[in-house]
Amino acid sequence: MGWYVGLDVGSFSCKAALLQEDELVEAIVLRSGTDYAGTARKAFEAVLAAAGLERSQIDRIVATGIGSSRIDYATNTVGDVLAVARGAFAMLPHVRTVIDVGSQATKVIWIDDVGRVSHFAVNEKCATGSGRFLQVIANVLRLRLEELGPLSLQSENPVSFNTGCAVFGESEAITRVSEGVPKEDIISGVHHSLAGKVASLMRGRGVQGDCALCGGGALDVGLRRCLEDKLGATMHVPERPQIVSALGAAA
Amino acid sequence: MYFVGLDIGSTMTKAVMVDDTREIVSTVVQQTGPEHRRLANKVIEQLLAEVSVPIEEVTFLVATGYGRINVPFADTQTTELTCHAKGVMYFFPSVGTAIDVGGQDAKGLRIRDGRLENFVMNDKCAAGTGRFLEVLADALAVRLDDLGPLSLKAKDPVTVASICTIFAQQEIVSHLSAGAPIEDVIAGVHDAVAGRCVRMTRALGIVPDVVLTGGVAKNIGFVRAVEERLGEPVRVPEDSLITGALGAALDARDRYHRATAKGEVKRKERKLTEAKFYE
Amino acid sequence: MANRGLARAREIMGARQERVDALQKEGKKIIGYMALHVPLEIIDAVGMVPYRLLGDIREPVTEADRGLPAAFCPYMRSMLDLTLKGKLDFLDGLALAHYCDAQEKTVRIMTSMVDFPFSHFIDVPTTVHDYSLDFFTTQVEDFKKTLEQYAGTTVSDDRLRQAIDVRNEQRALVRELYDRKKSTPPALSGRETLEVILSIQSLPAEEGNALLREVLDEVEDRDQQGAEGKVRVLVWGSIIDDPAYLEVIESSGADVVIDDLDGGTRPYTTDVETTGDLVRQLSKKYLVGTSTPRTVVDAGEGPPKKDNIRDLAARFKHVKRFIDDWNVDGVLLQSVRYCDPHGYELVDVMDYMRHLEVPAIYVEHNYSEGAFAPLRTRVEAFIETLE
Amino acid sequence: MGAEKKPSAINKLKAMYPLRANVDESYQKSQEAIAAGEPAVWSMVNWWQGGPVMKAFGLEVMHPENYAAICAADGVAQKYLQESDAAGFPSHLCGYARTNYGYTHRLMREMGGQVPEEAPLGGMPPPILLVASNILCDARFKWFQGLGRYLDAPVFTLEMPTPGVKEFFHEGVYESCVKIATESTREFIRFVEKLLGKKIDMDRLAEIVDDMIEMNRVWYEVNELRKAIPSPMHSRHFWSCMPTSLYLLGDCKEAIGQYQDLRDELSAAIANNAGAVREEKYRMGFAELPPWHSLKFFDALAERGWNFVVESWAYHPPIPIDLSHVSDPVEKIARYTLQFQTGYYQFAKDADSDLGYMGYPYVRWAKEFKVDGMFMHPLVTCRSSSTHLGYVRETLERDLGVPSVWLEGDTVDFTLFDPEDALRKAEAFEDSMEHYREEREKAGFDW
Repeated sequence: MGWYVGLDVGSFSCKAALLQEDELVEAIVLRSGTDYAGTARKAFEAVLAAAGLERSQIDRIVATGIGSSRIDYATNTVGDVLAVARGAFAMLPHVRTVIDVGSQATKVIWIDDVGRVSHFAVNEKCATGSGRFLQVIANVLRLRLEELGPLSLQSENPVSFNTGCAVFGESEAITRVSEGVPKEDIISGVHHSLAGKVASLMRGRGVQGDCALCGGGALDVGLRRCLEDKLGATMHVPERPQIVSALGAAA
Repeated sequence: MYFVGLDIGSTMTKAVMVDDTREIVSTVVQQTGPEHRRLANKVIEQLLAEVSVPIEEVTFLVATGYGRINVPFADTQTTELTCHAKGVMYFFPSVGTAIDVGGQDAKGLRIRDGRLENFVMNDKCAAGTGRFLEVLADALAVRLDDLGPLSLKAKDPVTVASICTIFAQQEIVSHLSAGAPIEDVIAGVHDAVAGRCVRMTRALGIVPDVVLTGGVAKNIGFVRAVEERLGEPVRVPEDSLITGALGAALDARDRYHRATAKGEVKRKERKLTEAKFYE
Repeated sequence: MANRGLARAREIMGARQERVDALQKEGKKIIGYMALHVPLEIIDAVGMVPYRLLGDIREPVTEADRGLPAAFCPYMRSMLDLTLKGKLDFLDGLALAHYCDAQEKTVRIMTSMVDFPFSHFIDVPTTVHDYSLDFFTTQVEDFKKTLEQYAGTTVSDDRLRQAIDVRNEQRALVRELYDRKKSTPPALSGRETLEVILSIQSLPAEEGNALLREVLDEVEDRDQQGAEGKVRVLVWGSIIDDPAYLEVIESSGADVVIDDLDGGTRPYTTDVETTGDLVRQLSKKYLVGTSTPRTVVDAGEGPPKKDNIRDLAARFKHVKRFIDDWNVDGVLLQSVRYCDPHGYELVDVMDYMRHLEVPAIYVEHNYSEGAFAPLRTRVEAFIETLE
Repeated sequence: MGAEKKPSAINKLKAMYPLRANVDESYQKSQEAIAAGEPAVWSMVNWWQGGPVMKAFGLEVMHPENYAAICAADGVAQKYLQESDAAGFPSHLCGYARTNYGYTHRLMREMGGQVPEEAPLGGMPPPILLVASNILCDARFKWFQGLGRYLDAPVFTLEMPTPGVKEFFHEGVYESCVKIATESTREFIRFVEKLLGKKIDMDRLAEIVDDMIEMNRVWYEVNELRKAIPSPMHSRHFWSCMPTSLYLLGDCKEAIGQYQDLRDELSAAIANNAGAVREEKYRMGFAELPPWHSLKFFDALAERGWNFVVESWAYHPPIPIDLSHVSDPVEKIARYTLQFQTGYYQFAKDADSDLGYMGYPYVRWAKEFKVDGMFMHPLVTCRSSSTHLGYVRETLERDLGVPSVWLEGDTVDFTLFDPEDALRKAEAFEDSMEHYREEREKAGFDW
């Protein structure tokens, strides 16, 4: 029975997943500081400790994500698209479309009956197209990420942002607040704008089969609701959606 | 007679008063900042107070900057482009190209025989604006004013590949964690912003003298970066912040005299009331 | 049809398709065409109605990515987008021509991705040599033949001559309309002019002429008392097919008194001669007599040494005439981004404007509603420099 | 793309080197001739319409398109692009054109006609004649027109028609196309004769034309051999061998021999079942212009078993056509270039596609060359090589079950094409190719 570790070294958080063959045994999510490699090591050691394993007992360590090149002790690395696809398929074998909203990029991946990537689209150039936009706004509104969703659901009339830039969106949000616009309308506005970006990323293909939503963004019920409205499809969210890539890397 | 120009920018609100001889009588520069957005009138009050001129004695008042539409007590609005051109020409009659890097936008102005001939603008994306520097100064925990002096110490400036400000933020953080000296990172950031401003302005053709204005022009490191990118020396007015407001004041004077010439002078009953945003 | 004249024109612009829908119910066949080289007379002559296809600056482009890259003429992207959304399904056919690469390639993609009951592509040479005209004439003949087959009729010379006469009259009426804009202030605004032109381009020729006459009468006795002239500008460049675009310019303190645009003067500057071989005369008008930035009058015509200003003067003589006769203060050069013919032309036009010492600015836009705000800023600043 | 030095995963071909050498040699020759006082001509690639004529006149021809690519590879392009921007040319114009504008601005306005020191390969001296062509894209004649502000040289624009696909087969259309192409070429000859004050040698022209056609016939056979599995020749080799044909470099008779050697080498390779890459896992098509500046990235893909077996339609010779019955060399030229332009029209028409050139050939090739995936490289500032890619992608996927990977780049702005990113995407794209392999099987295709 082999032990496998997947490390998803992201810009916002680092995730480690420990598998025994294809069974998930342990997983952990740590906020990345400035030192990706350091955080990754902490996460790695944490999952080992939790399972009472020695480094020497691990048969394979696979790294993925923006900082994967910094993991010198990794057996090998795998691209983030494949990692997400593999992970999502392992957790939700019935899905054929996967939306991954991370803090660095948003990916849409269409997979076939055996979990292979048949098509994919990635948005990574501009923060307004990624989960990072949410973090930025949460930050200026002095809200914790997990507060965003519930608030957003209460929004009566979401604001529509005048700008296509996360930084300007930030100041716009501040001004709106100072003019008494309720926070929930601002957050819901961000959700709508982000959902719009995802939809345009899916243009031409749309949702095929069941659709999974993963990455940190999947924890946000507000975003989830917006996506479901915009795409007219149910979002299947795996348990602990942030670890999908880590699990996919290990699998 | 007094003429007032009010320039409401995203980060700074500036007001300048000139007399009929085009002499600058009074100047005020204040943080715009979210909570100050409605306080354009306070800036004017301060401007008047400094030279104890009552509002009634202001002959003509021109508002400019992106908040210009929201100034109820202005006689008229003039685009920031024209105002900047007029302001820049006041300081440097020989100007051919002006680059104004504001807090929320950047403009390139091509000036030919005392006229604004052509221009380009970026107000869509924070990259290439002063905002980029603010955000990154933040991330580096360096005071905005220290960026310049620090960057001059750079030995081997890093390359900032991300266009998006937010992602650039991460990029420089990882540059630092990879051990790059902060001066090199700052220099890299200056070069990135300079690169975008210059690239934008090149479309107009660069004609000397090149003048750099806006808050960022106070940053010596940035000025060097622009010169580097241009391969041209760059001139900076003593007070690089007020060119827009000054231009507006001069424009107020021009407009007033044009109106009188046409015999259609309408003095406005001026009351300082709040300017509102996002009606 | 309560409305007449300008009101009618605006009404038609508001719902361009309504009129042709009605015509279709009467059994008329509607042939969609794009600027600028499709000989409308032939469509008229077979008893069908040429309907000028326009993009939709207000409709977000969502489908076009299937067929066209993002960095591509946004006007053609809009055109393909509308096609893929089924908004051209009502057409009985398409008459297409090689205006520019973007259009030539887009229409190939359009007709490959969507089936139309009829479509014909007319290739347009780049130069105006005799052999170019010979070739274009065979292209036009082929178009005539194919359309005749589709219509199940053959067009006699008399029928074709009638059609030409009607269109010549239309071109004369449009020119008269522009003449009314020489006055200060102009008898009608740029917006109104564009509305009239775009609506007659979606009407049968005769009906269009009637509308033009109504408008001419209407502006005849327009009360211009006390009205003050504004800065007089000429607008040059790629297609403007939304009157709101000119509205932005005119509400920023300018009068658009004349233009060099596909949606403006370009189709109307010359007539078709009705002597001799009519198809060749048609071809001559639509190739040699229709100035587009893609048509090359290169030094091949002149002595093999070139003088740039002479070259520019030859290429842009019509622009000079406009500036002189319409007493133009400034020139607004505008183009959609990624337009090659106008993009390459730009610097030459700028050079020529400098030579003529006429102030000019260039404004590039992305053919979307978002283009209006920056356009206003630029125009305002430009006008301030002219005051 | 790691920096470690390892042997390229793409096998070398001996016969490739002489063909590739032609580029520098003929460039060298031109430079020397011009230095010795021969007039220079700047010409657009014109697919064998103007080329043989200029060769018969013995003119030294330089190709700004090609030279811009050289400037890009040499790293001086950026400087020229900035000059072009400063002159006011919109930044969305063809990157090659902008490079050329910047270069010419420098050459004429700053150096007074002397080649600037930074110009690679001795630069392009001021021309006495500009030869434009309207084949494939507007840029290729509008561009030269725009040089008028710098150069005191006449422009001649060659006419080659671009008829519609079904219209092409209407009565009389083909001959009318031949007529304009012939007349235009004839006018070109008259024009050059007038300019040089000397007559063209028609026998010489006839000889060149026949050699040119034979050379391209052999070159066509070479590419037919690439249909073999595994394919013996990689796109990188194609791009190295192509200029000799496309620019009519060197002596056509020699070139015929060089392409014959290549053909023989490939036949031999096929005989011992030797592919261009160590282990051919995926057979790839490439559209359109390659990322000249990062060709190494093809080695990295070769490591993964990607063999590029067909590419850039516009760089390929036309399907051979028998013109032995045509005696007039000028008419022969016209018919031959027209064959390049319309050679695939019949196939397109049968498939009810209106993209007879540029677009449809890829669909046909995907089938003939048994392509697993198409590598799409749209260029932001090169419309004509990008316009059709979306259509091709959709058609390949729908009709043949061949997926495409989409990687934006530019002719000169290298920052747009990111090889690292390309490799990341390649990894995931292999999944898609595996997926579609099964799809094709289910659909009863034979690859």
